Amino acid sequence: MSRIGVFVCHCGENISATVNCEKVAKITGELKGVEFSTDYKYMCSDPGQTLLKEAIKEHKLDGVVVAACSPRMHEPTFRKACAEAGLNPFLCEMSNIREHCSWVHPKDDLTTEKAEDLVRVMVEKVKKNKALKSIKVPVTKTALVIGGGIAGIQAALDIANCGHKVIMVEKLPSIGGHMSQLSETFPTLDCSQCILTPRMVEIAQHPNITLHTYSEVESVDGFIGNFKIKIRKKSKSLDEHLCTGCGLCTTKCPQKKIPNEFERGLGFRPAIYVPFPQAVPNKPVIDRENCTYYIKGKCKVCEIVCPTKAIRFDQEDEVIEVEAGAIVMATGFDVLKSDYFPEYGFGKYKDVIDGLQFERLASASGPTQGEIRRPSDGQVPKKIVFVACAGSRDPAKGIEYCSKICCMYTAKHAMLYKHKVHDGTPYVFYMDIRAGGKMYEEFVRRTIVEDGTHYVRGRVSTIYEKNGKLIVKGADTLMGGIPIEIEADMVVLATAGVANKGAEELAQTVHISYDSYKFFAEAHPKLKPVETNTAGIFLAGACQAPKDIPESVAAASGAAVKVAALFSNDELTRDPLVAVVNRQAAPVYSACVGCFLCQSVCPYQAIEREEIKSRSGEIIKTLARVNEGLCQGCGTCVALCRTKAIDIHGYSNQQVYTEIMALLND
Amino acid sequence: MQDFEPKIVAFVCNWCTYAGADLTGTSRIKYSANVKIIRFPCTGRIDFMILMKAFENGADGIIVSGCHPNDCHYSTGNFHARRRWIVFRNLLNFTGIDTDRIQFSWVSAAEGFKWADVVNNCTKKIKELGPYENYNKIAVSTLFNEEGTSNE
Amino acid sequence: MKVGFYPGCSMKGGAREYQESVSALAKVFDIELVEIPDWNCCGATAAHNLNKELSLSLPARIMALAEREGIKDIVVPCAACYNRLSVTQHELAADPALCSKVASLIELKYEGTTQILNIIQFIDKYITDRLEEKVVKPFNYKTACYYGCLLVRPHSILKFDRVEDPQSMDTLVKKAGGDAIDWAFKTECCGAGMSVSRTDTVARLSGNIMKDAADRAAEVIVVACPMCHSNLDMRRPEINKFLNEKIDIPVLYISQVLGLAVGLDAKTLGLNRHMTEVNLPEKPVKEAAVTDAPKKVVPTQKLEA
Amino acid sequence: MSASHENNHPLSLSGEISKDTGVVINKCYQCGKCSAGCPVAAEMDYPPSLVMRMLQTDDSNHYDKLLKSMSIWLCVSCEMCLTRCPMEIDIPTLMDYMRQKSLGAKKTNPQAKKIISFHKSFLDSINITGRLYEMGLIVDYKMRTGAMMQDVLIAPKMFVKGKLNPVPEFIKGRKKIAAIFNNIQKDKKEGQQ
Ligand SMILES: Cc1cc2nc3c(=O)[nH]c(=O)nc-3n(C[C@H](O)[C@H](O)[C@H](O)COP(=O)(O)OP(=O)(O)OC[C@H]3O[C@@H](n4cnc5c(N)ncnc54)[C@H](O)[C@@H]3O)c2cc1C
Ligand SMILES: Cc1cc2nc3c(=O)[nH]c(=O)nc-3n(C[C@H](O)[C@H](O)[C@H](O)COP(=O)(O)OP(=O)(O)OC[C@H]3O[C@@H](n4cnc5c(N)ncnc54)[C@H](O)[C@@H]3O)c2cc1C
Ligand code: SF4
Ligand code: SF4
Ligand code: SF4
Ligand code: SF4
Ligand code: SF4
Ligand code: SF4
Ligand code: SF4
Ligand code: SF4
Repeated sequence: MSRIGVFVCHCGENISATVNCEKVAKITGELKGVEFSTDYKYMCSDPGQTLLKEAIKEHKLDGVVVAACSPRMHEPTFRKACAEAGLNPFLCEMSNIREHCSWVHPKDDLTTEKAEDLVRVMVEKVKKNKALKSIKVPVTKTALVIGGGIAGIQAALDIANCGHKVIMVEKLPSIGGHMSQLSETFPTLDCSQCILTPRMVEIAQHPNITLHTYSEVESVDGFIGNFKIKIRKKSKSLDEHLCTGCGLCTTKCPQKKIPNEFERGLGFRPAIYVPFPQAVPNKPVIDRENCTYYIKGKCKVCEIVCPTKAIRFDQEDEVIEVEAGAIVMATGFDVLKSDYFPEYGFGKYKDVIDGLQFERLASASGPTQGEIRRPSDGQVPKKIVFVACAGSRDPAKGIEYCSKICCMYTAKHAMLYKHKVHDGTPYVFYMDIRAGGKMYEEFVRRTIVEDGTHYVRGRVSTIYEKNGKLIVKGADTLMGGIPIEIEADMVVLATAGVANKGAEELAQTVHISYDSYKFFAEAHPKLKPVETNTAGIFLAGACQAPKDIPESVAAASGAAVKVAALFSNDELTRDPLVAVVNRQAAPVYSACVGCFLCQSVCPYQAIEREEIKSRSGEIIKTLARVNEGLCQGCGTCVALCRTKAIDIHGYSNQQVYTEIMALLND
Repeated sequence: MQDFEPKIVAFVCNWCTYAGADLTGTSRIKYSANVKIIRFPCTGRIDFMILMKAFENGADGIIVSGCHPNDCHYSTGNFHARRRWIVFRNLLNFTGIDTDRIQFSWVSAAEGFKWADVVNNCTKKIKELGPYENYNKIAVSTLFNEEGTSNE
Repeated sequence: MKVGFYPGCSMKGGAREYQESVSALAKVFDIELVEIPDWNCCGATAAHNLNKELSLSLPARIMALAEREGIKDIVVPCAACYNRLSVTQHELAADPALCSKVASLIELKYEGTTQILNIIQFIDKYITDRLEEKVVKPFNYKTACYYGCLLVRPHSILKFDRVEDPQSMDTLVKKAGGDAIDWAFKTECCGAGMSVSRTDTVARLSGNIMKDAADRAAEVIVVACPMCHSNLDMRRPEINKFLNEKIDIPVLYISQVLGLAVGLDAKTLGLNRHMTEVNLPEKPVKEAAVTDAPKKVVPTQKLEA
Repeated sequence: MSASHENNHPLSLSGEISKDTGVVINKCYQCGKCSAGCPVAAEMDYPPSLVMRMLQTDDSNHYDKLLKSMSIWLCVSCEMCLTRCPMEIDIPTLMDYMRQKSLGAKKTNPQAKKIISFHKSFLDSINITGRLYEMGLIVDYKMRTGAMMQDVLIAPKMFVKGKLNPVPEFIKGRKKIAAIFNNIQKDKKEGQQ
């Protein structure tokens, strides 16, 4: 390359006040390969740009250096101008002689010399620049939404309403997620079912949405715009087209005493069941682990009673393959269960329950029709203790974070209790009340001031049973830490919100990263909260961290917009400043030795394996290959590659070395 | 040594420190003209061959600066850079390269003042150390022949 | 089989029957307990309350003496001594400088190679396998196993059993044919070394423990520590006064319970030495008394990182 | 990189204690779980969580109050607080530390006399015989505290049950034990100079 043009800008007086622009233009004009050089008052102005374009044409320039302000400001401007004049935009570079020179140094020779140096660096660099084409990737305008809680529902509806297709995959027999288990919701005490059910129905009926319940994602291949997904549809032992959802089978099934997951063990269900009355789809599945037929080989009562002959005992799992251009992760969260709190007797005393169990007790459609009755003997508890931060903010137990939602739902629980048991006394043991949301603090105050809930600032040490009462030993730190004991009838633990059990495996399946708590990781905590590090995969709701409904919904709509933006074009255009693995003729093929160190550091999983095969199909060599669709151009791989087989456009080894040499050898 | 003007190269990432240095300019904060910036997408791109090239071509000092931990535009690039540095520092010391002449820092896009400080402190320090004349090319070439160019 | 034995001071005095029953039980299972020659007191609470170096030096000397004799396992039936020895071993292992300092104070070579076993670990290691076959007189009583503080805490050092709701003694009692009841005070403090200096505190704390056992109709309380024993047994008058009721549940050592089950007589086991009379009613041997399937026990764990 | 991030400030009071004991006092977030489970918190002048708070203030007046408190002597080292503390703060070690500081600075609470006397009598017994001589301990304790009538009723019964040894057991190495006591004493004095 030898016909380079240099354009030195005065920026009014911003540059020329300390830098001798004419001199810079003159000196750099003498550099080898520079065909044309000039200085001008305002390069970015229309006349300035016209000057640039005309020079390109007139002098047949094959490279341009604009010495002006920061490229972060005007690089796009000048590259566009170049393109308009028929020069490949990636053959245009900028020298920053304003922010990095004229504004920070005094008017003297040294400053002008520095400006010359900076221009020289770019002149040398641009000689090594290559004409690049923007990368174009086709887009499949279908979104896959994994998880059918409120977040998944919101995201799916938003995307579908933009006119795009959506495939929703839900692990359980019905969508709805945790929200379907809630009674009323803070801070307004809306009935959860009332606001959720219409949306669930909308999902089932939306022409753009295909719903796969009782299904899981088995594998994800491909990249942004072009994912290929395998979905395992678990057998429901049912022909869904024939089943009318009459429910006769579920009433006749002799297996009636299976603990009901939806009621969190506070009720029972049969072996063929619909998880809850408002389920979508409202058709049963057979729980094979508990069905007499699958265990003992006989029964088939359901088959006999079914008026439409819909039962299929020999139905097998089905694996389907779908294509999608974007994926929304909305698999939600879980709460800590089990023997995690031996000091609180959780799992040992029937009347020590968790928050979700309390939701079921408070729910009008729950096992007690909304009456607060304790599980052990059905009595109405007159004294109830809520324990906040149960497991959260507890490094000794491995969870350091605040679960964020429990302060609010605990306040809600105390309030609901008080509304239902007027003569009851609720206590809340808490450490801090975290109520940072719209109308949240007001809500908590209402619980305390209007409903008379006793908030005690202190953590409970232990709970034990004594003559049918639960003795709760706590302390009041606002009284200096004096120990207090409460004889309660029931205790509700606000157990920590945690990542779903299979979250880690799922993250690996779809190739996204997760944090040390196994929640999915966002691309940037502030500015890319719904993006993941994998292009084309987005996050919605509590799979990212514990979130309440407003936040989950907001994130879901955010993710949906990202998907819609992605789908707004038929092709994706991306900056071509990406990494490439070098290729050579046989028998070397490439300097790459296939160590895949690069793969291990790439934050975007952009490096793939490529097999070079002989005619007979034998693998001759395995190389790294950069997936242009995924690479974001960070260059970490380049720094790592021992054989320098991988390089990056725009910041190639050659370009960088040239810059260094030009800078230091004047 | 009075009129020794050291040559210092700064390798900075595009998203934090380059932008921070822009802010130094916008805020008209003055610093010494000895330091010249070369832009990288991320500190994760900067390998030791690059640092060596700078010394080889007569740099007296080097600044490497990027985003604060956890703020990396590419989420982990600066961690890799840091880890690489930790591994290599000993090796460089061992081969006689003056690691005092390499300064690492974190400068965010909002830290215009800090960038000026980093530059001025580095310039002062390198002035005290004097020109880097002992740079040993032989040692470096052996180093890279044996160890490859970089490692994590 | 020879096993090192550290009785500790109380087993020479106030807890004489503990030593008698441990020895008798060992004999039944052909285990020879070799007392560490010229052992000294471990310093107990007093030493670590008043002087840290002393609290490490005294136990270190005991273990050093054992090492000199080539003893690998040391049975330490007293939970308090067990705790002191284990903690000392742990701290000296963690801090080599401190370790050499202590070695010079005691003027003995100390390596920290001995294995410190509490009474339950000892039984589990040497006896449990053969226990059930030797049971001739199932210990057919509703038994509240009391572990106290020092047997299980601090868990990070002792790593013995579950720190909340421990089960090891319950399991032994069940193997001896007993009915180990579920109760709430297994690891609540009895007042420990305050027996003499704060009798009021001891009466209150031990009183709460006795009360819960009584409420749950326990017939016996089993302990593995002379200090717990003296607080629950010897301080019974003060306890009863505090509770304002008369509780006469006897307190036995675990070695006595197992001894009775394998057919040793009360005298040999020193049951007559207790301050609260041991008047266990004869019970007909229930057939298959231990039908209750053992409860599934999930150990306390951190969430997997 | 690391050196410049090190804290070069002079140590605060809590920093000093943290350094000596390895217990990071500022980790305590005042949840109160320790006080809730402590068997003697109700009798303490400052329950354990308040002790932690007072240490966190870095205020020497508060520290002084602690050295003069009953709390440090009432603590029975049962380790319940440590076991349940979400931050795994080793309060028992801090209690040991403050007891020793309190003794060293002669600030012990007068009401703790009985407890301290008992510990001292206990150690004296070991110092002299190498083991605990219970009868001697009781006598010595009574001499120190003047609690002559305490437990007179159970002693005879214990005696009958063979629980009280009339004669002390002297171990052969008792000189060695005394030497340990002396060495530690000596170290201490030197340390103070
Ligand atoms: C006790 C309690 C009370 C609450 N009260 C309130 C309240 O009053 N107000 C409020 O705003 N918030 C409340 N919340 C919070 C609320 O429950 C959550 O904000 C909300 O449920 C989060 O929705 P989600 O869709 O992100 O996750 P989820 O509701 O957890 O839904 C996730 C869905 O994904 C499915 N799934 C999981 N893994 C897979 C997989 N691998 N493949 C396919 N599908 C999968 C699940 O089956 C589920 O259907 C409460 C939470 C609790 C625990
Ligand atoms: C002291 C402080 C520290 C903070 N620290 C952090 C932090 O560390 N991390 C963090 O995440 N968040 C922090 N925040 C919060 C953060 O500032 C806000 O979240 C964020 O600025 C909100 O952005 P916004 O665009 O919604 O509103 P704003 O930043 O308020 O932007 C609103 C814009 O609208 C313009 N505008 C207003 N009215 C009109 C009108 N009628 N017509 C046209 N334009 C109008 C305003 O001029 C303004 O430019 C902090 C806030 C404060 C006060
Ligand atoms: S399977 Fe048959 S009986 Fe059962 S709900 Fe469907 S149609 Fe009704
Ligand atoms: S076959 Fe299974 S699901 Fe059907 S009725 Fe019988 S037990 Fe129920
Ligand atoms: S939200 Fe409240 S209760 Fe839940 S962990 Fe945070 S502080 Fe504790
Ligand atoms: S208003 Fe701000 S400072 Fe106050 S509690 Fe809420 S979030 Fe915290
Ligand atoms: S490109 Fe380099 S780092 Fe990557 S596999 Fe090939 S040789 Fe290894
Ligand atoms: S440049 Fe960065 S994003 Fe691209 S392949 Fe290399 S490491 Fe991955
Ligand atoms: S339990 Fe731990 S964190 Fe909580 S107040 Fe006590 S010492 Fe502090
Ligand atoms: S160790 Fe002391 S402070 Fe801690 S719980 Fe026991 S008595 Fe209380």
